[in-house]
Amino acid sequence: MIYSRALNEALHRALGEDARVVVLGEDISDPYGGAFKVSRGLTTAFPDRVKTTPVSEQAIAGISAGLALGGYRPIAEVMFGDFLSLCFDQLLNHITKYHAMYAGQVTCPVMFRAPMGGHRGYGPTHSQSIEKHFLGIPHLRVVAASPYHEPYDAFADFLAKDDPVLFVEHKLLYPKHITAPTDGRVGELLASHAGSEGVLPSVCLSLVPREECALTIVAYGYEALLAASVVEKLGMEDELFCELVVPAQIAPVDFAPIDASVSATRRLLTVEEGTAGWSWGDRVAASIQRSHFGRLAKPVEVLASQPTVIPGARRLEQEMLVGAHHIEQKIREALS
Amino acid sequence: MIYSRALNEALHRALGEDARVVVLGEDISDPYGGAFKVSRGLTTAFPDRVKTTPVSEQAIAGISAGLALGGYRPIAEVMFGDFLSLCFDQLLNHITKYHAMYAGQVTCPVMFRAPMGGHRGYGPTHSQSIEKHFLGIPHLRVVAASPYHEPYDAFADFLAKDDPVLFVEHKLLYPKHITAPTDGRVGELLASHAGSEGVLPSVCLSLVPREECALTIVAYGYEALLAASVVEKLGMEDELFCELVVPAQIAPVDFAPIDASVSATRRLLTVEEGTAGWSWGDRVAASIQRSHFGRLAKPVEVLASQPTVIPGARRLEQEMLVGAHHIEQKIREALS
Amino acid sequence: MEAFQPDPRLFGRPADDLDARYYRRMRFIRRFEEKLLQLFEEGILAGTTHCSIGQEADAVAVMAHLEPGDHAFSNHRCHGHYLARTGDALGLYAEIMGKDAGVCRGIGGSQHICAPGFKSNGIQGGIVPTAAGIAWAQKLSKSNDVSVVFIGDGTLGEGAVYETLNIAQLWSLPLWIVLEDNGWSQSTPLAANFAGDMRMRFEAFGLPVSEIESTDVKAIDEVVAADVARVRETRTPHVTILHTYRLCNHSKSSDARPEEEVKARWATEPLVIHAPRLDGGAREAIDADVESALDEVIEHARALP
Amino acid sequence: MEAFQPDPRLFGRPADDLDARYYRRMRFIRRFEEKLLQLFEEGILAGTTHCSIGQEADAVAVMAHLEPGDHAFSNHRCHGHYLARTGDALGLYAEIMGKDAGVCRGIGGSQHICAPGFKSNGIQGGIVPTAAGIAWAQKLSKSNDVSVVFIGDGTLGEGAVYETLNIAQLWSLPLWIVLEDNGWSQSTPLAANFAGDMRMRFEAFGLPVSEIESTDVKAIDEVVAADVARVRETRTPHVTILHTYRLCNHSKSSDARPEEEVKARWATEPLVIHAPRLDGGAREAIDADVESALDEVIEHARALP
Ligand SMILES: Cc1ncc(C[n+]2csc(CCOP(=O)(O)OP(=O)(O)O)c2C)c(N)n1
Ligand SMILES: Cc1ncc(C[n+]2csc(CCOP(=O)(O)OP(=O)(O)O)c2C)c(N)n1
Ligand SMILES: [Mg+2]
Ligand SMILES: [Mg+2]
Repeated sequence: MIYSRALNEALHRALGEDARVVVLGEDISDPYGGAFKVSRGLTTAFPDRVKTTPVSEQAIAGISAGLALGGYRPIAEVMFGDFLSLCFDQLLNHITKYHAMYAGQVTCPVMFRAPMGGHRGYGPTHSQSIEKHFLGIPHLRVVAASPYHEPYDAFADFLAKDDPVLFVEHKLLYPKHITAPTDGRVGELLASHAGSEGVLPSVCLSLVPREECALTIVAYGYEALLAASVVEKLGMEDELFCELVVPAQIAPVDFAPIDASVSATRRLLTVEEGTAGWSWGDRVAASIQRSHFGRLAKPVEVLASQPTVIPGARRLEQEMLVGAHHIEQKIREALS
Repeated sequence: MIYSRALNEALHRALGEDARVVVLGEDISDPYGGAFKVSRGLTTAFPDRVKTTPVSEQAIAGISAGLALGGYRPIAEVMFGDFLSLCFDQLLNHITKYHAMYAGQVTCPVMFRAPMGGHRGYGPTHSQSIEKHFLGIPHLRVVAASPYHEPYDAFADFLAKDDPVLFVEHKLLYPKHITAPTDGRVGELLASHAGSEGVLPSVCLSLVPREECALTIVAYGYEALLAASVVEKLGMEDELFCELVVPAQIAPVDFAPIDASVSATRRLLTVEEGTAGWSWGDRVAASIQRSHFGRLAKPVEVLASQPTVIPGARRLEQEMLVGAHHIEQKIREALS
Repeated sequence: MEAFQPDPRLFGRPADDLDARYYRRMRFIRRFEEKLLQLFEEGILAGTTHCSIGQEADAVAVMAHLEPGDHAFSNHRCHGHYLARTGDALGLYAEIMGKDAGVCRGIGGSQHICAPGFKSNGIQGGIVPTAAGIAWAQKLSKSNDVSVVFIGDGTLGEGAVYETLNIAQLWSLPLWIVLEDNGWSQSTPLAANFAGDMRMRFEAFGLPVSEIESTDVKAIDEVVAADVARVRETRTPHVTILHTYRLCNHSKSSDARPEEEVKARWATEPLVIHAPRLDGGAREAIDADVESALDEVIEHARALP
Repeated sequence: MEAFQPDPRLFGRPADDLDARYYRRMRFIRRFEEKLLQLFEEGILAGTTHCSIGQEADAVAVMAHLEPGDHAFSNHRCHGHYLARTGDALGLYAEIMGKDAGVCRGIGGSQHICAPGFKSNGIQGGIVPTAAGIAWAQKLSKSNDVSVVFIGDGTLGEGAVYETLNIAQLWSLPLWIVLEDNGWSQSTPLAANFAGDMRMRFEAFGLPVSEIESTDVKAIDEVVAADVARVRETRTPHVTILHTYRLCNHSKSSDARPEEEVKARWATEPLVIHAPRLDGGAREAIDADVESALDEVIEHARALP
């Protein structure tokens, strides 16, 4: 099933199974069903608990906060993740603060769904992956949609816990089929789940067993898909073997599966589509250089997009955003 | 001269010398002169170009953007840095984008002055150091007030270049005397300037020459002051010698002075007051582990505050925010 | 709302008549804050705090009409609102003192207070959509509770407020906005912060508005009683504008308002207006009650770990 | 403003009478966008784009009254505004095609356009304070330039707009807000997005408002001519509400509006209204001019690297 469809079904299911779930966002009413159609059918099926909102991102976030404090489980669709910038105050100074600031008297479990990412020529304000600015907000969990994880699991995780969650959905995943590991494989790749208790598991992918891999790659979202294709290609064509670790939860980082892989490979490359500089991978590198000090064969490499605006022109966008060719080049460097 | 006074004089000077400078912010009119009195006298001396604003952070940022596009040099005072969260969209999707997005046709040189930091019992929404979320916004320069740097230099740097700047002022610096290096010293410490061409220089402080130091510390803002006191104490009392590098510009990082120091000491500790996780030091660590791979005696250590809300109670705040005792402990660990 | 039992010396007894009860509660808030400022003077307290001296009538009148299931949201100037809602002097003193027995265990401090049915935050305007969200929750739950949020005149500068007005009206949320216009925003007079017409700011979104310029708790009581009843019954939003005045400084330090202006307002502060309705003996008894109760509370709070 | 010389076949000649000039410019914008949508169909273009088919009269009338030093701010639906301001068809086609010769070298793309005296951005409402900032710059510079910003009805949801209204009025900025109310915000009808009274949304801040429901460029012209003159002379803000209709989809893909509703509006679109004022021959000549000029431009643009 393609990702956007699975997401839509997951929303239907969450609303159906849990009466606390409320969905709100811009232009989500039927028949339109949201800019990416992920919310199709929801206002029809659950008219009381699903509401299209005015173009008011601060209020969407703040109203969600109130709903959550009031015992509900709001899932807010932010039309483009780029607009999360307008929710930043609500996230930083309200939603993620209430629980700790009020000494545990309340919880504020809001989930934001935010379509991020480029490669579609949408230009500077509709193509970004701005999650890096939200990583490290104390008490915020950030989860990334992935081609190897069922979206419902992210909702179930949100509904089972009591924290706010930012769910980052790369737009290019929407039309892609979900290929969660089955029988220990994803296509040609060996696949397994790994991770710490209570955290959404990471998926580990490799052509050969970990012990034969010379490099660990961690990548999330759409970049995980690109990285997997490169891992497969380089393994098949050049016998360059890597293990790819694809987390669902990207903040806080679950280091267990990364540690385990790096212990075997002694090399690490992080890959993300956000711009370089205080990016997701910087945190991973800062931690791994410490926990694996003296045991790495190479320094940790962080691959991220160029720190500038994302051009509208596809030819410029391709140079600027991390693509498969950039990943391939980095892998070759790391293994050279 | 104490920092807030020097800052006030620097603003007077900038307004006086450069007719492009405009100052705006909440409650900055005389006689009040701003919540921290840094803007005292400005509305009286320059009534046309200094304006107190309504409580409207988004508009303050956006209007500043327009002024800058119109050829002026706005310096916006954000009453508490915590409220920069409300300027986030203007900073990310407008101010820092205009130049690159419009292919260089315009510049948008806005400066935000943001009092940050805790240790004063102001509680969860008035004590934060949230600059970490703004580090890595492409095309944004972040500069931190420091006890060893004259504030006017930051303004001069802003006026001489064409980029937006976030100027982070730790509140506890306001009543402190500025002790810029004179005759190669700051008090008991040897002091020198270092840095790349065109970047505000870092200040390097140590009790003994670099070659005799076993650890490099990088710290900015108020934490630099704390770190300096610990460096002095440990050197005097225990002959544990460190070199402290205090940058003015914290993003993009000028790695040259850090590199030079670490080349000698082979150990690095970063110190900041912001919360841990995707913090300033993570970026420094990610870079240094790479550029000094195989030459470090210890992994890079990142010291930041606990990733939670900042309590109002002083006794709780002291446990949570990085203080001198935390720095001392980390140094001792690094040198053990 | 948990059954916190306020001290009758501070909050009154069921048998009290309304005049006495309102006097007592206003006096309680007034003396609570005056003593708080004294504690600051003595260096017992850290940080800063925003007192509501002169505005006690608003808090007392509004909170008198809330039911346990209702939800009140406040701002930086929250002591009066909190005390009028809960009567919990010890929890608030202890909180501001940073004690573990504080209502938020010392984490929230003066501006960030929570109790069942009450919340405040220090970011102007940002809690207004939250209040609307609770109102929506109340509506979804088919209760007849309401959500009330206090804002100040200066907070009309914040965009989040307008985003919320639109949605509250559009979705018919039981949101009651109480605007305390004290003419000043920190050091800035209304005229330097505000353009246009205050009432129209809300009417433009279709919200009905009541408005009163008074520090008389009974006059305010009459207005707010009708307003909250309207919200409760119609499940639609309403705005009440209370034109009032703040007699203390904005926060701990001076806010540079003209001395003469402030002085003149002491002649019409809520206690001065309301006190003559009680006979001298009754008043003195209440004053003595409040004094002894608060002193006990402070002693208790100071002794806490 | 740099002296870009638009093609007279698209923009008209000084000698042209007003009816002809307005017809030509509206026709130019209409055909520019229709051809643009065709290029998308052909797969020549990436991304998405927001056309203004049906709203050309607004752009043409407003821009006709701007001086070189004035500054116009637009939004996602910026082609008409840009073309009416500059006449630069090649720059915009090349931009949307992602060519280096594009007005922003292909970086901005369809929504993020800049030329001397013109800027647009894709974040709803966020450019409104920027427009106010330029207005303040104009005022500080003691010019008699004005700053005009276009917003849509949906954008009235954004808080930044209200923060700016207050300040623009408070500080008397020469800011002209042109609200194009086309009744829809993407897929959402006004009634599902908007509570209260549109005119009052501005009047509540003290801003004077003119309002017209029309797609007749001459009727609109009359209103906006007076409005811009007022802003220019008084150096104070003004709001013009243009009730109009969008005939094309919100963006490239369908926006699920009722077909019947859209169809009915084709009967009153600006060209239908205005065309009869020209005699048939003149009209055909203009149509032919526009067609050949645009086809040349497209050919040129497509051949660019
Ligand atoms: C978002 C935000 N901006 C600015 C402030 C600083 N601040 C605290 S109170 C205040 C004035 C508020 O005035 P008003 O709303 O009239 O309430 P009053 O203080 O008069 O009760 C300001 C500007 C803040 N706390 N939050
Ligand atoms: C901050 C922000 N929120 C949401 C969007 C997505 N969006 C683009 S156009 C639009 C509708 C705008 O409607 P309106 O203001 O009426 O302008 P129109 O499209 O009708 O011209 C929306 C919601 C955006 N671009 N920016
Ligand atoms: Mg006030
Ligand atoms: Mg519209």
